[in-house]
Amino acid sequence: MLEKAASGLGVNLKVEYVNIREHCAWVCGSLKEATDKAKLMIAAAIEKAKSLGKEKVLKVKRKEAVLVIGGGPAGIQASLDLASQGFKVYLVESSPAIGGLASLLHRTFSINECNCAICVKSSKPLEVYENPNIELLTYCEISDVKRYPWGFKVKIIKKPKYINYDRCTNCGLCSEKCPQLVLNEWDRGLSKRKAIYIPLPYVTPPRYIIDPNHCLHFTENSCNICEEVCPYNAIDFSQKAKEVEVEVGAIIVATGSEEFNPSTIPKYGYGKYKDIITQLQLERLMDPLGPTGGRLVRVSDGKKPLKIVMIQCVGSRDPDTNPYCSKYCCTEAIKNAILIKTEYIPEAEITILYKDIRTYGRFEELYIQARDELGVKFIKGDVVEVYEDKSGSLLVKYVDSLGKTGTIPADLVVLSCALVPRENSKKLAEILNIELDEYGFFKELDEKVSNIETKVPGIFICGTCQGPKNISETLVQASAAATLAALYVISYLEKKLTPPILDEEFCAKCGLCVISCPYNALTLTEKGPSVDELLCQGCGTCASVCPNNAINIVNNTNELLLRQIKAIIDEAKALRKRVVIALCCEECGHTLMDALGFYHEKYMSEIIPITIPCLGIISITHILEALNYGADGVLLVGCPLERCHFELGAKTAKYKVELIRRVFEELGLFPEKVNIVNAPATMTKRFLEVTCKIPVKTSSR
Amino acid sequence: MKKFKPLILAFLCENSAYRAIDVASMRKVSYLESIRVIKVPCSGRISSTHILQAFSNGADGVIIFGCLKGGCNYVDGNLRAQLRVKKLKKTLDIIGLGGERLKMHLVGFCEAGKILECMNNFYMKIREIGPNPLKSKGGV
Amino acid sequence: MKKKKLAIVSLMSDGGCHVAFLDMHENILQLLQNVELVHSYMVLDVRRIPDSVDIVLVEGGVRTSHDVEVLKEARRKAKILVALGSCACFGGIPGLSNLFDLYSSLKYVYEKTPTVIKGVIPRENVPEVVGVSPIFRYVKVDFQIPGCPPESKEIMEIILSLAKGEKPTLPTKTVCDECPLGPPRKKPSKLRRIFEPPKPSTCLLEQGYFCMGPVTRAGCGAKCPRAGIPCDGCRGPASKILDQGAAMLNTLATIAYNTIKNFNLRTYSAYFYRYSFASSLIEDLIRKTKVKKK
Amino acid sequence: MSEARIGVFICKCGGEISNIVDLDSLKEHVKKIPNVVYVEEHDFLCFSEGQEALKKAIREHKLNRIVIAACSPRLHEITFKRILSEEGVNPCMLEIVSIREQCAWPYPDNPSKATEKAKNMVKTAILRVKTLEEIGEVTVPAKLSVLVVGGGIAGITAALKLADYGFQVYLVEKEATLGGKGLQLGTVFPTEDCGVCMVPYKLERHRKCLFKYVELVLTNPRTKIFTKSIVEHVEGYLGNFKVIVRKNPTYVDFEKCVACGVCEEVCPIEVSNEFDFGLSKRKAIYMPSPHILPRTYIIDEENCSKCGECEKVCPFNAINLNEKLERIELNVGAIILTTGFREFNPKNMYGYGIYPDVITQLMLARMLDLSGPTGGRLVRVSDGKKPLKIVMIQCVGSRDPKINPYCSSICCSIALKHARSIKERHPEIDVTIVYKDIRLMGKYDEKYLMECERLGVNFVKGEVIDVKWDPELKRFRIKLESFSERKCLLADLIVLSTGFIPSANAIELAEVLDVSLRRDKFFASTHPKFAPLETNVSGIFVCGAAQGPTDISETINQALAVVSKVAKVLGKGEVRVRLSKAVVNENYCIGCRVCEISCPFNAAKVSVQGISNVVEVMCKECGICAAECPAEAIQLVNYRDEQLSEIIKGVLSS
Repeated sequence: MLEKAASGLGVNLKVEYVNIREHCAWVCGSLKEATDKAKLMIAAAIEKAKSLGKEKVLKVKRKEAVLVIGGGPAGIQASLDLASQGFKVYLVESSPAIGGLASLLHRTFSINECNCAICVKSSKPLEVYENPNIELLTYCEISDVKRYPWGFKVKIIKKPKYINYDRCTNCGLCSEKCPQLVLNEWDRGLSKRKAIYIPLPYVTPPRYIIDPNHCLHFTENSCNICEEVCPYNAIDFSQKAKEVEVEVGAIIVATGSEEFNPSTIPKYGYGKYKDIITQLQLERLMDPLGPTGGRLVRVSDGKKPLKIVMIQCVGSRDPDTNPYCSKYCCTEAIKNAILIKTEYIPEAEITILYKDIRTYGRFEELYIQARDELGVKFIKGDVVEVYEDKSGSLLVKYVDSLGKTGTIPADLVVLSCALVPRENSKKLAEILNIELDEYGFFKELDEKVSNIETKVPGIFICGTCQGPKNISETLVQASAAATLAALYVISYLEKKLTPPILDEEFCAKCGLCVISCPYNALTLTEKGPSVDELLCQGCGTCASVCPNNAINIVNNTNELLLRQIKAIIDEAKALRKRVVIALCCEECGHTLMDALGFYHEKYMSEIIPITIPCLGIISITHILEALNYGADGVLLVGCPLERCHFELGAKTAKYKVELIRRVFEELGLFPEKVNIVNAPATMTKRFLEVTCKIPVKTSSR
Repeated sequence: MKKFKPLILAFLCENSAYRAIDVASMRKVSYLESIRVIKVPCSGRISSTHILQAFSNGADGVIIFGCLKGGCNYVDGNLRAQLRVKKLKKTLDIIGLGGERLKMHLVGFCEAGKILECMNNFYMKIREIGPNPLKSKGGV
Repeated sequence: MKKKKLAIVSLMSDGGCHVAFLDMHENILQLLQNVELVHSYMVLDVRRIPDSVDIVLVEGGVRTSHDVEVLKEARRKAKILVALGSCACFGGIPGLSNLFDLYSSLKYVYEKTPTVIKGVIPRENVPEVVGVSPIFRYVKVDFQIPGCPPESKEIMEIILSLAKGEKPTLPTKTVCDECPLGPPRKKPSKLRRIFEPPKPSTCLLEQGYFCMGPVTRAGCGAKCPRAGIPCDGCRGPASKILDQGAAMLNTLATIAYNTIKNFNLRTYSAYFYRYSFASSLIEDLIRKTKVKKK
Repeated sequence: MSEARIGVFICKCGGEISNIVDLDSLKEHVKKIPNVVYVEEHDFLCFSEGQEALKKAIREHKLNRIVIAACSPRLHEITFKRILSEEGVNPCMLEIVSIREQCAWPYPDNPSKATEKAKNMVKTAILRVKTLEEIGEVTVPAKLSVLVVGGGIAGITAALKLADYGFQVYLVEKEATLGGKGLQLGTVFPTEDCGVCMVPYKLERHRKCLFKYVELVLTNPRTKIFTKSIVEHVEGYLGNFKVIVRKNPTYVDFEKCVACGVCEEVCPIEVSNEFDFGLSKRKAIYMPSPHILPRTYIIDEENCSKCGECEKVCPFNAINLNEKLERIELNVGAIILTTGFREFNPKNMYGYGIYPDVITQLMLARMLDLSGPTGGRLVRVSDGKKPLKIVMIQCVGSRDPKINPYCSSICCSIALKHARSIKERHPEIDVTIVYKDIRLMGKYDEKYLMECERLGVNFVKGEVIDVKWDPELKRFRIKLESFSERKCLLADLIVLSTGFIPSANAIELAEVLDVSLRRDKFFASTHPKFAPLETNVSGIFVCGAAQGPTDISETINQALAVVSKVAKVLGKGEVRVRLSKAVVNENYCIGCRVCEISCPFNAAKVSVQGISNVVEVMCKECGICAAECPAEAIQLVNYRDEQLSEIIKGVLSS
């Protein structure tokens, strides 16, 4: 506030605060102690204020356009939200049609009812198609992304569709005459399609496309039938891949996920027996526009299945494959069971083998309906094996939760498979410089409070590419991503730059800073590391790791820190006071010290806090120097290990403390003088637990 | 006697049934030529008057398609229409037209097959029932 | 121009630095055109340090009271006093004996070394043995030429510029600057010992060797890493490093905290303070603590 | 309005249509229909040649209504609409008949049937296009301000983001402080963050502490906070709501209070602290938790004797015990409901309320909170001893058709979080969770379960039948049924994982706002799947736990998503509405209120004069009112009764 007032007067005032109420008055035993502590803190602050330089502020207007990668429900919703707010949107989809996995669904589950999937399959995609603010780029791939202060420059490769979209009228003559027949991946292999095809009858955009991997024109260089037969001359074999470049202010990644391939687990027998299918295949079978025209039949012989067994958690909640829970599959299975019972084969016997039924929220009502009204049988247990007996009928062998083994005969076995990350997500993550989590989904900034942002400002994730979720959660997350992206692009990039400054004379280009930067903000050039000022968060890890002190954070140099420490100790010596230097990170550490004040918790008045951006900036040398200069102890106060606001700061600091304590032990010194508190801001108790063990002979009072 | 060819009026909700028919037509299937189709924003828009008007103008049957339960764009328009149809059927019974000349189905967007099947069945049924008695009485 | 007088004084040392000085080959002729060697126990038979010498190179650290005397004498007689080699600059490898108390060191050397049979600690006519320390703790040092041994070429250049009255400079950067293996591309994933052969042209630190390159002063041309041997830090800390070992520990803590979390070194000091222990902050701390205890 | 001049364009589609449908007879048939002034066939209407021909015909024949008989509108509707608007014809004056898909393709062998059908279809279209009215647009000015009701995690997130968008935000909170339930949690699953670290603010640098952003919410010029306030009255519609907020006296001016605590020292009244569920004591002037927002002392009216001691000692004159109730009128463009949830009160269930050692998870959270009343010590409420056997009972008040049929979603995670935390601190304590199904929501939550299993938490699937205190053993005896076997567990402390129910004032608020509630009294959204955040009143949104139990990350997502929806409707200060809405003929209206009752979106309102009136902004063009209106006074533009009946007559007449 003061800073603002000063700049209004045209004075560039730099302010260093000393919080003597919370840090001194409220936490010390006596007036004298408090006063002394305040003196010490002010000494350090003066030292800091002396060297505060002017901060550079970068101000750039971002580009008011957004790139959305992935045309599933998430990508569509995000695009529509952004477009309706007036932003230009580029929607890039790798397949020829938008709609994503959801376009394969027959019905979606909803509270109390089973809805038709129209919105995700057709009306929303159509809205996208018709929206003038959205540029739809289907059958495209992202090849390169470059960062600029105003946003991103994205290179997109448009794969050739070999069809002139302006001329194709979707008549289908070409497909009729095409001689090449292949399995239709859109129907999950349940039907065949031609090499020139339309993925699903209701897709957007409603145009045919040629699959060059199977088209005889390309594979054998022989066939031209479709070109000859097309009355509109819409087929153009000469199309080549094109590269386009777009400039956007933000990127939303919504690439979605895939169904787990159950053939990798032999016990389920998928791939071995024809009548074992996945839930998504079941959706296709029930879809009136699907391969069987909406008749639910066995794949092998076309008969009505009367005994249906659904197996849950295939490829999820399984430490061998995917330990996470896929969330949607319980409700999905129950929804399909209800549909079969009410609309397809009411006489069917349906058994669901489950670990836990996770119909959370109001989906519970579907579970009750299936179990109590429709008589769907639920068995808690694990599948041992699915096999065929001599007569050729399928049997599911299982162990229930009491340890009893049982078998159920089945006409049709449906596997509720996990959602798994898409194959190409790793490549995309590399292009975008974002991270994948341990399962291969895109990693969010924080799983609890910001599961949309990523480590790169301006790149957001939503939908199932972030983790499994159902459609409504996906849509909510997509709208939320749209909010964040919109706010991001309308805002100016206004950043106080606290990037490291390099002293070329001392830089040996050893690259340690580059590999240790948690934000990948540094790259090694011939002159030494160069900083991407946008990515840099000013945590100071590079300054700490640089052995030769060649790189330093503006206003938080190593030298300054040492001077501050020395100033405190000098002042303490003058006051004949003992002193423990407490280095507190600006986040949890400083807040924790504040909290101690708010609670009026008394602690040793010898503890003098110095605020630093992150514990990562501390190096072992600082600790040694402080002790060497006469401090009675060094205390590091920072975030919990896994929850450092700068990724690695707390962890490395903890390890530094451990290392130096080990060295001290070896040398017979005083490991107990170096301590670290890793606690969130409210855990004042943890602070007190640690500090009460610091051996400081009581100061002269 | 010349084979009776019923004249049927179908009201299609533009959010589900109308679009479903459109999509299905890509597969080269469509409804019978003697069914006349009117699209409405919501099945809830169709009032009893319209239905009665159709009969008085010579329709042999009226069939209405609305969205699935819970899928209505307008919360419960489809259910209101269903209720209306139920009441009107009784009225038709009373006035002698016969409630079976009026039918309502709730269908999903993907269920074009079902829609066409319903239309066909209805057509066959009306053919069994015979022509709209109002016509012969010259009520039209 | 009058030739400057040059003397080389040896304290506790193995003469290696002296040899390094002589290792200039024919360059020595060029040197002798500018300076006159007046004292060197290896090549001249001049027992006492002549009075008023322009440049005195002091080889070796301080170990005994005799060393202290000689050093003080050299300082008195010298216009410029230069510490030659890591022992003189930082205490060198002998500095590690400061980790143990004097008696046990003596006992080990004179009684328990495998080559000694029925050894006794000499007690007569022996100057008092003190803790190993670099010479700057006793006298003002004008310049340091680090290295174990120092680079002959560097010695020559420095003497020449001193002789000309210029202020010589040492490289400010670290060994990595000269290392042909290039920077690490990622954090080390496992630790390796030196007997495991390294991959060619990959940073040794990245491969998991404790290479002291990042914390050691450049100037040697990164000989060891070039040969696939991790740097052991013989040239002491680079200009802005306060404490070589601590800097290395710090580096490891940051880039390899996951890898060495559960790794227990037998001795940290010998790994990270091989040459600079006697001048490290940590040794300071030890000394101060001992003083307090007394 | 000028006379209808209809142009009919028939596409041959390169033979696809013309080979089957007899276009000549179709043309003849069409020409006879009144108002048709132009009929022609073209080879490819969608190609540039066809488009040019279309333009030319429109110009030459001054056509103002167009019927195109070609392929499905899905394919080229956009193109044709563009052409119309280029030629100055209102693009809604267009009907496309898909005679290729509907007529030519299904009857490849029966051209007469195809032609007959085509005739009928084109006729229908002509009849329809003839009656079409031009649809205008109105722009209604919208207030660029938003009212957020509720100051929990969702409310704060939404308010901050809306302020970033540039909206003026009014945050109304019924309690004296902000923060909602988040403050009481101690830690949250699965990250074990402290509960106050919950609102992300800056994009540039991720800092998450709500506590740190006290100033941001309080000092942002675009956010105004009303604590201890409730929404009393609302009228108006999207873009222009008039809201009356009743601001109850807080007695302490939070802008002046520096939280020094002097007042607390002098306050003579001491009562048990409900924030800690009675585990601690507080004064009548107190601060529930040091982390509250705004950081101020609050006065508990019920217990305060108004002795005035605090007023005297306050060094900053922040206390004014004579403060009066205020009513504030606000004008806002949209309203967001984030009233959250409250814990179900399991009174008399499993001995809750009878035995002090039967507690709820939220109470356990206070106990486990290191900065809570017991400093993280786990105690039995009755005697302060450490419990050795803890039994947690899941699904108390949820998944129970008699009480609440829904699953509260987050109680399993909460139980696991607490079980893990207890086991880690005291491995000797025996923790058993009696559950129906373990339901976890987050992608990392499954690790929690594994962790709990590793730490030795016992899981028993079953239902508790009875809880009894055994005075001999000094322990509870819990009878339960698991896989149709009877079991008995002993416990020192019973923790009930209670479900979540809507906030206490939800019903009242719903009445004030005229927003519909679900059966379970959470706010209802128009479409649970595709519009989960919109209520039936346009301009009123709901997010967070106010629409059903959700966890924190979902709550934050919803709050962010709702901001996008608000930005969408309020736009740049005006709401644009196409006037294809319901209209009322005042001469016919009898003020029977049928339209008011039947409108799903509360758009129709009968005025004091007894005349119905439709708010254009709120109407979503379904026509339900028109169907229900007994006087036929309310009509939907372009689907008016006369329009429909003309079409009905027309199509049935050939």
